[in-house]
Amino acid sequence: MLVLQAIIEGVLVGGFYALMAAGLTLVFGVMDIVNFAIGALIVLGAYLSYSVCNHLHIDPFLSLLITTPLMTGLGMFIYVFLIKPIKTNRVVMSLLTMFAVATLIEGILDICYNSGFVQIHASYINNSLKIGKLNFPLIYVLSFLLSVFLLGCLFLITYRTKFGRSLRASMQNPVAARLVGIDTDRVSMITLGIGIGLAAIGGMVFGTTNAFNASSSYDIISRLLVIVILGGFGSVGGALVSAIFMLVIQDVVAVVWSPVWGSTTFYMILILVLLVRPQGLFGKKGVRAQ
Amino acid sequence: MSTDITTSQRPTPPSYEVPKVYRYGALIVGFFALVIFPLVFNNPTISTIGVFAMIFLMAVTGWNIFSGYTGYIALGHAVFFGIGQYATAMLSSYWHINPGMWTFVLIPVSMILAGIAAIPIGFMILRVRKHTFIVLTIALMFIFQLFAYNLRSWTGGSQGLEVGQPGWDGSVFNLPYYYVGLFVAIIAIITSFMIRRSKFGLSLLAIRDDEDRARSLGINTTRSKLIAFIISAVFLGAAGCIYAMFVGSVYPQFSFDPAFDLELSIMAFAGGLGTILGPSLGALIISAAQQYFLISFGGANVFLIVYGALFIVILRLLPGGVVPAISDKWRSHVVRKEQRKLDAEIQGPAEGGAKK
Amino acid sequence: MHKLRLGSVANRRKVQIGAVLGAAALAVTGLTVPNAIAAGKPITIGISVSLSGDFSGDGVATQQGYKIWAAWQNAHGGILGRPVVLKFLSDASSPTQVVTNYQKFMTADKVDFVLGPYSTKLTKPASNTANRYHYVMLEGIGGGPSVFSRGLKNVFDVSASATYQLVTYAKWLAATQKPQPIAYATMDDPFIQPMVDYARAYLDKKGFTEAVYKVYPAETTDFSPIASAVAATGAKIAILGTMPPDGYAMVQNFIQAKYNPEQLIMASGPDQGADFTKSVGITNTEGLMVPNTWIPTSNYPGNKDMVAAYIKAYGGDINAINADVPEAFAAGQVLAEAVNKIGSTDNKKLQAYLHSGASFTSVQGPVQFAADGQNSGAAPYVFQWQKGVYLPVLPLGGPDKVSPIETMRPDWGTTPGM
Amino acid sequence: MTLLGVNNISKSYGGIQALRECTMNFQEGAINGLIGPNGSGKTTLFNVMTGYETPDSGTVTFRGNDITNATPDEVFASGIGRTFQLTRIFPRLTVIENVHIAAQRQGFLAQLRQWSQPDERARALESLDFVGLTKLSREPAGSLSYGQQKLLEFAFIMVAEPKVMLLDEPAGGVNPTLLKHLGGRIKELNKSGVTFIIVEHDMEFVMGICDQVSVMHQGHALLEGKPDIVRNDPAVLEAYLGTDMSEAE
Repeated sequence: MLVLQAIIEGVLVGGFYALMAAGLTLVFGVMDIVNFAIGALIVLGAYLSYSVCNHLHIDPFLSLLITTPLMTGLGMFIYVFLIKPIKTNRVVMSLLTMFAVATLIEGILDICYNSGFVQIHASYINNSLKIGKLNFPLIYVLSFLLSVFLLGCLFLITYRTKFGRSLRASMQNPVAARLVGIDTDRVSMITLGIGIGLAAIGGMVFGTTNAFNASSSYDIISRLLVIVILGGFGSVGGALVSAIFMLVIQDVVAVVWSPVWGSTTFYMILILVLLVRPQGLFGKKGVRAQ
Repeated sequence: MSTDITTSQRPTPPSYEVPKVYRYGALIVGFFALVIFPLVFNNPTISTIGVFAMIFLMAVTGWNIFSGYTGYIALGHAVFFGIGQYATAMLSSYWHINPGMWTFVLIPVSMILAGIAAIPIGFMILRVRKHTFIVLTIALMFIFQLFAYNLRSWTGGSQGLEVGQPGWDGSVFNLPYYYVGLFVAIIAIITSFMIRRSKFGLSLLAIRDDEDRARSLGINTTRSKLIAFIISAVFLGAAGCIYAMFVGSVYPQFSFDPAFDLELSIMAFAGGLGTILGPSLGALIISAAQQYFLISFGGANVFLIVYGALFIVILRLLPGGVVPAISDKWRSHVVRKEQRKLDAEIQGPAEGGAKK
Repeated sequence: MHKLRLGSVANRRKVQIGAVLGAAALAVTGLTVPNAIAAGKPITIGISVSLSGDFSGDGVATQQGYKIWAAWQNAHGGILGRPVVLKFLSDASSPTQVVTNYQKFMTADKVDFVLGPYSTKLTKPASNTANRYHYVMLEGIGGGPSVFSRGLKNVFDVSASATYQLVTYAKWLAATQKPQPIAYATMDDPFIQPMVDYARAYLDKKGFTEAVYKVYPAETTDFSPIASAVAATGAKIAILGTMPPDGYAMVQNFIQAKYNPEQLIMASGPDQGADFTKSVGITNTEGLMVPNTWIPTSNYPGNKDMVAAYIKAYGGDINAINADVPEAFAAGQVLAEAVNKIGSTDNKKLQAYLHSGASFTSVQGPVQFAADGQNSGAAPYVFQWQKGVYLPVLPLGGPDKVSPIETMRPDWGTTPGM
Repeated sequence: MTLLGVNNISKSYGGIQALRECTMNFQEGAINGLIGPNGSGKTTLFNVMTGYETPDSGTVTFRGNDITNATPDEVFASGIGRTFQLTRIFPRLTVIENVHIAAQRQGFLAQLRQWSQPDERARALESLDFVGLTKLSREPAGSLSYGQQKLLEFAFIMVAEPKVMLLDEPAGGVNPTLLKHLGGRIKELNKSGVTFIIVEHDMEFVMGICDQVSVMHQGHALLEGKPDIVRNDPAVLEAYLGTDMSEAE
């Protein structure tokens, strides 16, 4: 029963981690950028929701209507002013740039919010649905549904729209995409916007389920990275599967053995998987350079 | 192969490199500056910063031998830094080494252990490339951190371990660490230099530019990468050892710290990734500046903001790093000179003829 | 006038938290009647605080505690009649920077004294460095047992030893309750885990069984499996080794898991004042217990002033004060008392005197140092949230009046949500 | 005498059969041309011969030794050098460093010696002279024009003194002057004993330079012979003009 409960929790929380990872993997796939700032951006999203909820006294989910566009704008701004000008060694330079952005955000949040722990509140946060002997924490259920909904939207956008076509083209072959008239700059800008907009949503859920301060980002980033790697770069579905897989493993090991070995087990599985499939579970095998 | 072209036909291309006089001159001046530095600035605060700068100097130089030369950006070298620290802490108590000069014996031991650890790790992670490699190294570092937490009978878990402190007087306490650090750092730089000018080093650079092509040209890329990986791990082990001795306590959280690797890569980038002295310069400037900045501007949390902003500016202005920027400057200087000479030749045949 | 000055202090903290000068800090405690005004060459004290990084939450509280102490001390004649000036440096939660910071205090600034940073992990390297220059390091917030097992003679912890903090509760439990299963979960941390382990060993001996014992890593962000594991045992008593943010998440997860313990004690979390009540919701705090080294309403010297000064400077109410504040305050108090007694700023004399077995008083109660530097004079308190008020409930028969312990009736199992 | 040969090689990617039981022999001392329509498997064959791909079945022999499963570096060390359709040089290294990479050295200790030993340096400069790039020897290779990069690639294969050079579309994107230059160089090297296998679409170039031409079609060898004969063979014409152009290369 306990294991079953752990599996359910793993799936629910996994959905929420997948949401946070989706932006990361998308940005990876389209732009070759390791968005190291994702942790800090999620915390920023959490703080924004916290402030909006406190000042306007509205539901955290409603606050997304304000924070998501804001963060999307921020993402586009970051692209235009920081990422686009990078000419050489993009992979590493953009990683370092995003790290600098993360530092900057952490510093600003530290000063604005004074590093005490805060948490976003709503009347139903502590509720849970009880079915038989199993518990479904309401907030996780809601965030899971939201995640699935958003990931679905993302899927539709990628596979059913014109923008999605350009996006996939830029992912597979940026040079060719440019040749056929796709404005890859615009695609990249929008992608980073979406990626960071998703961080706003992830941040809201993070903020309702965890007490956080400006330095909370460190615990998030490593997990998101391994989720994205395991799922395969650029694969949103892969991120969902691997996030759920990771959380389930972690939770089950924590319950039947010990929480300290939960994440270790997961990391070891990751290494084993990568030894067999370096491109991750759902990543496309890189086209062999001729 | 036979060609009938004689050497006389061969026009000597101009050298775009900064002349040896300047390069070696700067090197010698730099060396003496580092040697006399703690004697001139004998305040222990400054020499403490000096010790940390030396630790970073050897670490970055080691890191650059692998990541800079091969272009594989490793963000998990804290693994070897941590192994050096834990080796030092565990062995100093296991062998009952009295805190003092003898503790320095652990430096070569830590280097060897880090090198040995690098062999299986290298085998595992060098199979993948690009992003996967970067993230795999990070993941590996977290695994080691978790092991340090979980194998508590050896590592002390979250309680950490201690390294005994010698009872030296505060006024000279830092000096042995500084000079031993400088010595190891110089060995690292010399190693880096020897590698850069060796055939082996050239093969590493070839891997950086196009690994598959390098393989097709008869380079055993797997072996080359692994050897570079081991050499770089060795210097990280030394850095960890000196760090553990100097700070005196070892914790999983600080020994296997993701920020450490980011710092290394920032230093290497600021100085010039893949150059011999760029990363060293980056290490000296950034590690010292960072610490000095914190102690001068005190308990301010604006630190993060200024640090982040400064970093963005550096990345924007000097994307290649300081050292490549200097050689680029020199290069364009040479090119301009060439151009002027050429202009003069084209414009002045009449005068030339008159002189004949 | 006061308000104006206060504003400037607050701004300074926000804009460039630097060294707070004694004169400016004096304004904070303008409400107390000064016994004597400190004058002459200031006594400088260097402290490294974690204003960014992992420990920044507590780092800020630590700094507040020290600042309030300095202002209070100056209003009460300073040290040796001289004003106290604190010098702060931020260490960004890094041991490297801690070493450099204390090095600077002792060798470049040549401060008269140093006080400890936040956390056991940073206190260790800091005290090593202090020892090198024969400085005494008094501290209140870095008392993991491993700090004192190294044979250093210069570190002193003014707070009750970490190891024993849960023992007050364990003793009470053994004395009043029938042996029964207890659920344990603790963070893997050098300060927290020994607390839980010591209490657990004690209770094991008294015949209490372990329903579950889980150690979880410090970087855990998802507590649901741990909470479920605890909830599944249905144990009536749960002892948790939590740090502030985990404690909040744990309560929340218990509610979601509809776990109904009768007694729930956490190593830390419920003692975090407003941070805690705001995070878990005031109604959910009912019956939660936490060991602490300090009573907010205590009559120990300086306590009332400290509380008033804190509220005046940083707002909130008496329950909003983070436990780091009195811990830092107490370290300063003991320093001042000892130095005034020996009449000299000589650290060697100070060290000898602190080791002499002399006893001191602080906002947290009596302080007396054992040979290893831990405080053997204090008996840790246990607090319980009762109807939104944070009340001391243990030890019985101590100098302070305590309220009776309530059995928790959180009803988390039936009424979903508050 | 056959120097390099493939016997019954098959290779497929997913559903696409790139090579089907392809058998081909290349004679020592000749300049062999390898032609065929797009998708006929020329590059795949090159990849198989140089160790980049392992065939599903069949063998590759070089001087009578089986090298079917050798890795690219082993193949190269045994004396088979190749260029790529899209040039693959080392853009951030200087031209002269590029040339030094391929110069072989035995043993690890030798690897640790300075890369520009005087004799190697002389050889490297010689090969740069040979293709006329000496003036640019200190430039980063990435700053060279496309044609110059082709020559550089040619030069650094040459410096390793391979027995066979496999050139994948050496003429593509090279201007006529450079191409003439390159043709001359190939002939010159061939006189000194180097065997060539050239994949090329530029028929004029192939017919002008090759002693022997092999034609591939749909993954197997169609025909082998002198240029004149091949040029006029109806089967070849059909292969080129025929309908099967669906496979993408």
